[in-house]
Amino acid sequence: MQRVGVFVCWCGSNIAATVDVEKVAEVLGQEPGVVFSTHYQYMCSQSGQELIQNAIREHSLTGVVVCSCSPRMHENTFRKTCEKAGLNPYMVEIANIREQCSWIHKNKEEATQKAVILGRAAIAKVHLNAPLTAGTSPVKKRALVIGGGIAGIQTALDIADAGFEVDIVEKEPTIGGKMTQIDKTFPTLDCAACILTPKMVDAAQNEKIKIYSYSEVQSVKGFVGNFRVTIKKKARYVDETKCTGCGLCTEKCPQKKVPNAFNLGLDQRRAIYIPFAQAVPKIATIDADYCTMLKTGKCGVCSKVCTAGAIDYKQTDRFIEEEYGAIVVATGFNPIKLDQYDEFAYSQSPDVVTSLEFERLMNAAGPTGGTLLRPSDGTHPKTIVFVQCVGSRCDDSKGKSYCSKICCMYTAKHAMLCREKYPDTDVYVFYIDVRTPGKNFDEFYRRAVEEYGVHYVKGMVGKVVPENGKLKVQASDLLGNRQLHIDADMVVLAAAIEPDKSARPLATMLTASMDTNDFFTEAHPKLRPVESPTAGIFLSGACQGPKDIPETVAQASAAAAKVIGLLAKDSLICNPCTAAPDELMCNGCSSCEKVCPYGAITYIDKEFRGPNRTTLVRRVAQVNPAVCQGCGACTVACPSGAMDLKGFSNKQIMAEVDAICR
Amino acid sequence: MSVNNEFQPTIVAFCCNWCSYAGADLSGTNRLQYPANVKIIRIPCSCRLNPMFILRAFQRGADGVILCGCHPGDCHYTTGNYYARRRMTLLFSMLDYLGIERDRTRVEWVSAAEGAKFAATMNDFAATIHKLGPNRRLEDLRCRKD
Amino acid sequence: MMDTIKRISGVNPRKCMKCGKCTASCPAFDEMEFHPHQFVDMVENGRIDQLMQSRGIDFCLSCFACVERCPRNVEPAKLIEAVRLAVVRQQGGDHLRPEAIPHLLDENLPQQAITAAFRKYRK
Amino acid sequence: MKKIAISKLNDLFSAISKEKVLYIPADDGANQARFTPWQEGLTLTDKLNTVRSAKDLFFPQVENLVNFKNSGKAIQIIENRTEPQPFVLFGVRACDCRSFDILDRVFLSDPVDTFYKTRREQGVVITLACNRPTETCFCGVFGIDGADPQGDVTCWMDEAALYWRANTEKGEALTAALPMLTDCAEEAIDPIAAKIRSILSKLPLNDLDLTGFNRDRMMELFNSPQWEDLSQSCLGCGTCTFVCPTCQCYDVQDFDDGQQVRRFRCWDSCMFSDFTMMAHGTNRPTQKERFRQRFMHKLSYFPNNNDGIFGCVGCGRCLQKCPIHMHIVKVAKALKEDLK
Amino acid sequence: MQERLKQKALELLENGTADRILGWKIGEFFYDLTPAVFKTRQEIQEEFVYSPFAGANLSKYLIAESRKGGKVAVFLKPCDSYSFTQLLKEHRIWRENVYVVGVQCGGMCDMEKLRAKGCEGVLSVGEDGENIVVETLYGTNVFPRAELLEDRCITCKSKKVVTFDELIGEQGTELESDRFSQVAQLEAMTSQERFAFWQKELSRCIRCNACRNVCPACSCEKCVFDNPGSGVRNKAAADSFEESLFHIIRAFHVTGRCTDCGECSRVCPQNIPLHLLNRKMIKDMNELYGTYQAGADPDTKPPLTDFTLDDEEPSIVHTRGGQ
Repeated sequence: MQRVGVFVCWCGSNIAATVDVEKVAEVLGQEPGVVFSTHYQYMCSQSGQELIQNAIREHSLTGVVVCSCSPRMHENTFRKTCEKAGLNPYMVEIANIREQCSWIHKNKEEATQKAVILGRAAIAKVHLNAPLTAGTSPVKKRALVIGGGIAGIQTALDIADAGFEVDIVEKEPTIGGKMTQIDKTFPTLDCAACILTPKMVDAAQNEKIKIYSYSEVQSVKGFVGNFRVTIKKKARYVDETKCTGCGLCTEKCPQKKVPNAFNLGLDQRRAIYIPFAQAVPKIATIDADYCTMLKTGKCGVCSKVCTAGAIDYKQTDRFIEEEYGAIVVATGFNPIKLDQYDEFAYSQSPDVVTSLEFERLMNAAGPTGGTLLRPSDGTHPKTIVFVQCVGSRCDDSKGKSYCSKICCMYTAKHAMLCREKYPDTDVYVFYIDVRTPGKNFDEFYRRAVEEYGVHYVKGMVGKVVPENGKLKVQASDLLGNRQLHIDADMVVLAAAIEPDKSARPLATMLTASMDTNDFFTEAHPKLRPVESPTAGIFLSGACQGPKDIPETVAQASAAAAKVIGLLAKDSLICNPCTAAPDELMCNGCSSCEKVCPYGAITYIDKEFRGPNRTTLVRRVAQVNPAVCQGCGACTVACPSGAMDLKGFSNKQIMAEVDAICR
Repeated sequence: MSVNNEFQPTIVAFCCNWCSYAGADLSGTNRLQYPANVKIIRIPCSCRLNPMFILRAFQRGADGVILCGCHPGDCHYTTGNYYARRRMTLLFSMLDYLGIERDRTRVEWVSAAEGAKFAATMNDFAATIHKLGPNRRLEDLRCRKD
Repeated sequence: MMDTIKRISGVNPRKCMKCGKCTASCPAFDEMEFHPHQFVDMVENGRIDQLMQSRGIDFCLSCFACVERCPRNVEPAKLIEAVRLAVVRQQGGDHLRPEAIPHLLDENLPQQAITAAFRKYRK
Repeated sequence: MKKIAISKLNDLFSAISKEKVLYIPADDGANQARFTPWQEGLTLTDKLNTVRSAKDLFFPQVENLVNFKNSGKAIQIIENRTEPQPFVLFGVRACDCRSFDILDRVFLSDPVDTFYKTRREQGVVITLACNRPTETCFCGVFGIDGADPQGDVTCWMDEAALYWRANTEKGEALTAALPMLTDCAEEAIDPIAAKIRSILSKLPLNDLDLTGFNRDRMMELFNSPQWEDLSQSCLGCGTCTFVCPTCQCYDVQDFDDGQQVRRFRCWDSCMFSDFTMMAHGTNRPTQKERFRQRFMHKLSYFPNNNDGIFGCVGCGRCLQKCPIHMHIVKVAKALKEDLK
Repeated sequence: MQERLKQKALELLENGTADRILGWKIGEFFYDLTPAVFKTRQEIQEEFVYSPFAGANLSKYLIAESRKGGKVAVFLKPCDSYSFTQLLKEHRIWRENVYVVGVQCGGMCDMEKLRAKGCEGVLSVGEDGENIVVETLYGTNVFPRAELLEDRCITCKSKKVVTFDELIGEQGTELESDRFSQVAQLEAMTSQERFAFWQKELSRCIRCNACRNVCPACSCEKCVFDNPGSGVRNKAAADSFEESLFHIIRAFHVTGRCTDCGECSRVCPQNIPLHLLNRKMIKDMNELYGTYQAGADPDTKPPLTDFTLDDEEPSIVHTRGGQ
C-alpha cells in the first residue's frame, strides 16, 4: 500500500462548476492509504505543481493521484512535476474528471459522485503501481537498405547525405531496378535513364554508401538500433576488385543463347554479361546456369580474354555479417505472370506483350534499338490494342483485388508515344475506368486523346485470336453498345503489379507484418505511412503498395528522414510500460509470441531450481523491452497469466474495476 | 448519495488509449452528455482486455460492460483490435450460450474523431442496460449492494 | 422478383464493376438485344420484366465464356439462366390444366408428354 | 422397534420435515444421488450412496467465519455466522455414519470447532442398512457392519416396510413425535440383515489386510520407495478428498467484496499444489509428498493418534471417482508388501 | 489387441528403443486402470492392460515424463494423439525423448453407464461378440457394447493417429460425427432456458479441479486460479458466480487448444457435461473462422492467435444461435 496524496483540480470553473471539488477531496481523503488530500484552482499551474511537490516532501508520498483533465492532456506534466520532487514519474495516476465527468454531466450531485468513484479507481490503481524506469538501448549508426531500385537509391542517398553510413543490398548484378527498363517517364516524357543513371553513379561514388550487388539478406536478428544482418554475396565468378567492366568477355563468350533477362527475354545475351551499359557496379557476372565452363569444365574463354585476371570460376557464395541501427525495405514490385490469361493469347503469340516488354521495344537501348517492331516478324505494327486492368481489380484467384495504380498513366504514355513516333498507327486503349489523379496526370491523359487521337474505348477485350499474322481482337464498346472486332498487329497488356517474391521471406525475417497481398503494412495507414509496425523497420517504394516514380521517391525520402531521426540518437529511450513475463509461471507455449505484432518475444531454455534440490530446464518467454510497445495482446493470449503489462497490470485493471463497481 | 431509488445501472467502459479514450475526451470537449453511471477505464489497446476483467466487473456489480477500440485497420499497434474482435466474439458467444443476456456486453469501434459517436453509443448502451434491468445472472451475491 | 433471380442464380450483381469483358467475350452478341453486362445491370436495377420479355434470353448459348472471363466472379450466364427459369416458372404458364387430361389420354401418347405439358411454377 | 409401510414413507418424511429440515438421498438429475432437502414429491434414490458424503451437512465446503469492514481509518469486525437450524439426515449409510466418529475426534477435541459442534448438536442422523452393497465397498475391513449401522436411529428396508430403531435420546425424541410409526418385533429385521450379511461376505475387497499399519512401522512406510511410483499418475485434483467422508482439511480465505472483507473457510485438499502453503513456500513441494500425506494420514498418522482407528471407512467413493483410479485400496495393498 | 501391445512394449524395452513404457496398469477390478510407467519385463507381463476401460489420455503425462531423461515409449489412442500433437505445438513435450506407438481404439466403455443401468457389485467383465457380459454380486447381465460406450466415443471425431513413430493396427480416418448436435440443441433454447440448464449443471461443481488437472490443454505451470498473485485465486466456489467464472475462464483459456478429447467430462465426479462448453467454442470457431482442429497438425495457427481483416463483429452473437 502506498502513501497516497490526492490533488483535486478545479480547472477554474471547468470542473468546479459541476463537481463539488471540496467534497471530492474530503471523501477521497477517507480512502485507505490516502494521507493527504486537497483541491486547488489550477493544478497544472506553477503554484499548483509546487503544491504537489511540497506535499510529496512533507507527507513522504509514494503515490500521487491527480483528479483533473484527461491524462492525454497533462499526464506528462504531472509526471515531470513528481519526478522533480523525487517521486518516480510512474507513481502518478490521473482521474479524468473533466472531459469524462464535469463536461458531460449537468447534475452536480451526480457529477460529484462520479468524480469520487473515478478518484477511487485511480487510488486503487496507484496502490498497485510500481516505480518504472525507462531503459535505453544504444543505436548503431548505420542503415541497411534492402533493394537498390529508385526507392532504395533515393533513401540511401538521403541517409548518406545526413552523414550516416548506409549499405544497399541488391539481388541483381546492378542497382537501378525496374526504372532502368523503362523508356520514358510520365507525365513529362523525359527519359528514365537520363534521370536515373546519375543517381546510380552518385550512390556508387558516395563514400558513405556501400553497395552489395548480386546479394541477398540471409538472416536478421536483433531489434531497433541493434540489428545484426547476415548478407549473402552470391558467387558471380568475377573478382569485383579486379574487373574493370571493359566488357571484352561479354563479347567473346561463345555461349550466345541466353535469354536476356534485362530485355525480358526479347533478345539474347552471353553467359557472362553486364546487364546494360550504365550498370552500377559495372562488373561482369557469369550466369552459372548457362556457362559451359561451370557446367562442363571446358571453355574458359572469358578467363583467357580478361586482361585484369578477374575471372574466378572457383568463387563461392560469401556471407557477411553487419550491424545496423535501422533497416529500410525497398524490395519493389514485378508485373504478374499472365499464364492464367490465355484469352489474350499472351503465350500463343509473341506480338502480345506486357507493358514492360513494350517499354523495352520502345527503348533505344532495347532489342530493337528503339524502333517499334513486332517481335514475330520485325514489321511495324499498324494497329495496336492496349488492354488495361489485366489481373488488377479481380475478385478471382487469377488476379489481384487491388488497382495497380500506374497502368492508366503508362498506357496513356505508350499510346501517346506510338502516335507521336508513328502517326500512321491506329491505337486503341480499352479501359474500365481511367484513373489519373496526380499532378498534371489527367491533362496528360486528355492530351493522348485530344492531341494524339488515341481511341479510348470504354469496355474490355474478351478474346484475342492469332490468325494469319494478325491478332483478331474481340472487344466490347459499352458506350456504343456494340461488340468490336479489330484486326490488330500488336496487343499490349497492362499486367497487374505485385510485390517482389523476395518480400514474404524477408518480412518473416524482419517480423514485419504484411497484408494478404504481400505488401508490407505500415505502422499507421495515415500517420505513419513509411514505418513498419516493427520498430526500426522502414518502408520505401512499391513494397508498401503500388506507386509511381514521384510517389516512390517522395516516400523514399520520407523513409530516409525517419531513419536519420533514429540514427541521430545515441540511444533509444524505451517505453517502460512493456510486457514482462513471470518466468516461474511461463509455460513456453508460444501463444504470446504468435500475437506480438513487433516480434518482441523470444524464447530461451532456462534452468530453474526444482523441488528437492533438482534443476529443471524450461522454455520461457523473454520480452525485449526495446521492441515491445506495450499493447498487451500477449497478456491476454497467455493462459497462465505469466505475461503481464507494466503500468496496466491485471491486478491494476481489476482494482480499477472493483473500485468502479463498488 | 444516490439520486433516486430508480435502478441506476453500473456500466464499465473499457477504452483503448489511442482512439476511443480520445473519442471519449472529444465528446467531453464537445459537451455531449451521456449518463454518469458510465465509467471509463483506460487500457492501452482493446487487445489488453482480458475476459477476466469483464467477468470481474459483473461479479463486482456491473450491469453492463462495453469495450471501445480503434476501428479495425486503425489500431495504433496495427493488429490489436483484430485479436480483440475474435476474443470478444467468442467470449460473448460463450456468455450467450451460458444464458447471460447478450445485450449486457458490447464492442463498439470509436475513433478519436468520433466524440459524437462515443456519446451516442454510451447513451444507447445505458438505455439498453436500463431496460434489461440489474445483472442477476452473472453476479456475486456477496457483492450485492442492497 | 429481383430477389428471386438472385436466389436462383446465387449471383450478386453488385459485384459487377462494369468492365464489359462479358460482353466482349459473348459469341451470341449480335443475336441479343440485351448483352451480358446489361443483363447484370438490369437485374441490379430491377428491370427484370424487360429481361423476361426479351427474346434474347433464348439466344444465350450458355457457353459460360462470360462466367469464365469475368474478373469479379459475377457469372452473368447464371443470371440469364435464372431469368429463363423465372419465365418458365411463371404461374399460369401451364400448357395444360389437369381437367383437360382425360380427353387427351390415348394409348399411344407417352405419359412423359403430358407431364412435360405441365410447367413448374412458383406461387 | 417400529415400522412403517413403504407406501407411507411420504407421510413419514412429511411429518419429520414439519419440525425440522429433512435431508434425504435423492437423484440429482445427473444419474447420481445427493442429500437434498425434502419437499413434497421428492423420493428416495435407488442408488446405493450419495456422491458427496454425509459430512457436507456437518462440515460444509464453504463456511462464513467473520467479516471485517473499514470504517474511516478503523477496522470494524462483523459477526457473520450462519447458525444452523435443527435438521434430520435420513438415509446415512453405515460407512458415513462411522465417519462422524472420526470427524468428532478431530473437531470436538480441544480446541473445539464450534461450527461443527453446533451442527452435530442440531442434526439427527438416521441411518439405513445397505441392501445392495457394491464391489467397491470395504467397510467390513474397518469393523463396520453394513447390515446394522449406528446413528440416532437405524433403519432397514425391504419391499414392504421400513423398520425403525431409535438408538439415542435424540432418536427417541424424534420417534416420539412420529405417531405413524407402529410397533413391531425386533426379529423383523433379521432376514434383511442376514441377506445383507451374506452379500457383504462375498465382497471382493474383504481380503484387504491392514494389520501392521501401526506406530512402529510409520517411518518405514513413510520412507517406502513405492510412493514415487504410486503418486506418479496422480493428477493432483481434489476429487478423492472432496467425496471422502473423513477428509477434514480446510483453508481460511478472505474475500474482499468491495464493502467488506469476508473471511470464510473452505475445504482444502492435500492433493492441491498450494496445500499448507506458507510464506516460505510449501513443505510438500511435489505431488509425491502430497499424495503420501493423504494416505499416510488415513492409514498411519490418524490411527496412531486415535486408538488405532483408521481414517478411512471403506465407503469406496474414491475407488469410483478417482479419475485415474489410484485409490486407497491399491495404495494400502502396495504398502502392505513393504510390511511383509 | 492387448497382447499385441504387450509384445510391442516388451520389444521396445528389449531392443533399447525406450527405457520405459507409459501405459495402463491393472487395477483391483477390471475397470480401474491407472496410467503407469513400466520399467521391467515382469511389470509389463503381469500388469500391462489395454482394454475398453483404458480411457485415460496418456499424453499429458509426457510433459513431465519427456523431461526425465532417457526415452519413454507411449501408447496413444487416436484422440490422445491429437492432445499429444497440440502439446508438441505448445512446446510442452520434448519430442526427441518420446517414442509414440499409435493404437487403434474401438471406443471406450463407461463404468458410469454400467452403474446407471442398475449394475451394482460388478465383479468381472467379458466380451461376447458385440456384447459385454457383466458378472455381478447379484447375477449376470449382458449389454450390447454400444450401450456402454462413453459419450465422447459415440461421437468420435477421428480414428486417425496424427503423430506416431509406429502404428499398431490400421491407420484410421477422420469421421463425420454429429458431435455438435447437443450444442446446437442448447443454442436453440431460449436464453433463460440455457441459463437454467447451466445453473443446474454448474451448481453441482465441487471445484475438485479434476477437469482442469486431467485436461491436456490445461498444462499451465501454475493455474491462475491457484496463483495468489493473480488476483482471482479461489479454492472453492463460495458463490454461484465463482462456479461460472472458473468454467468460463477455463473454457476460454483452452479455446483453440482443446482437441475435444473429452477427458473433462469423463473425470467429472459430478457428471457435469463440461465438454459442451469447449465444443461450443470449437463449433463457433469452425463456423466463424473456418474449420480448425486443435492438435491435427503442429503448425496451423489457432484461431485466437490469428485474424482476418473481415472477421465477424462480436455483435454477431445477436444473429447466431437461438433466441
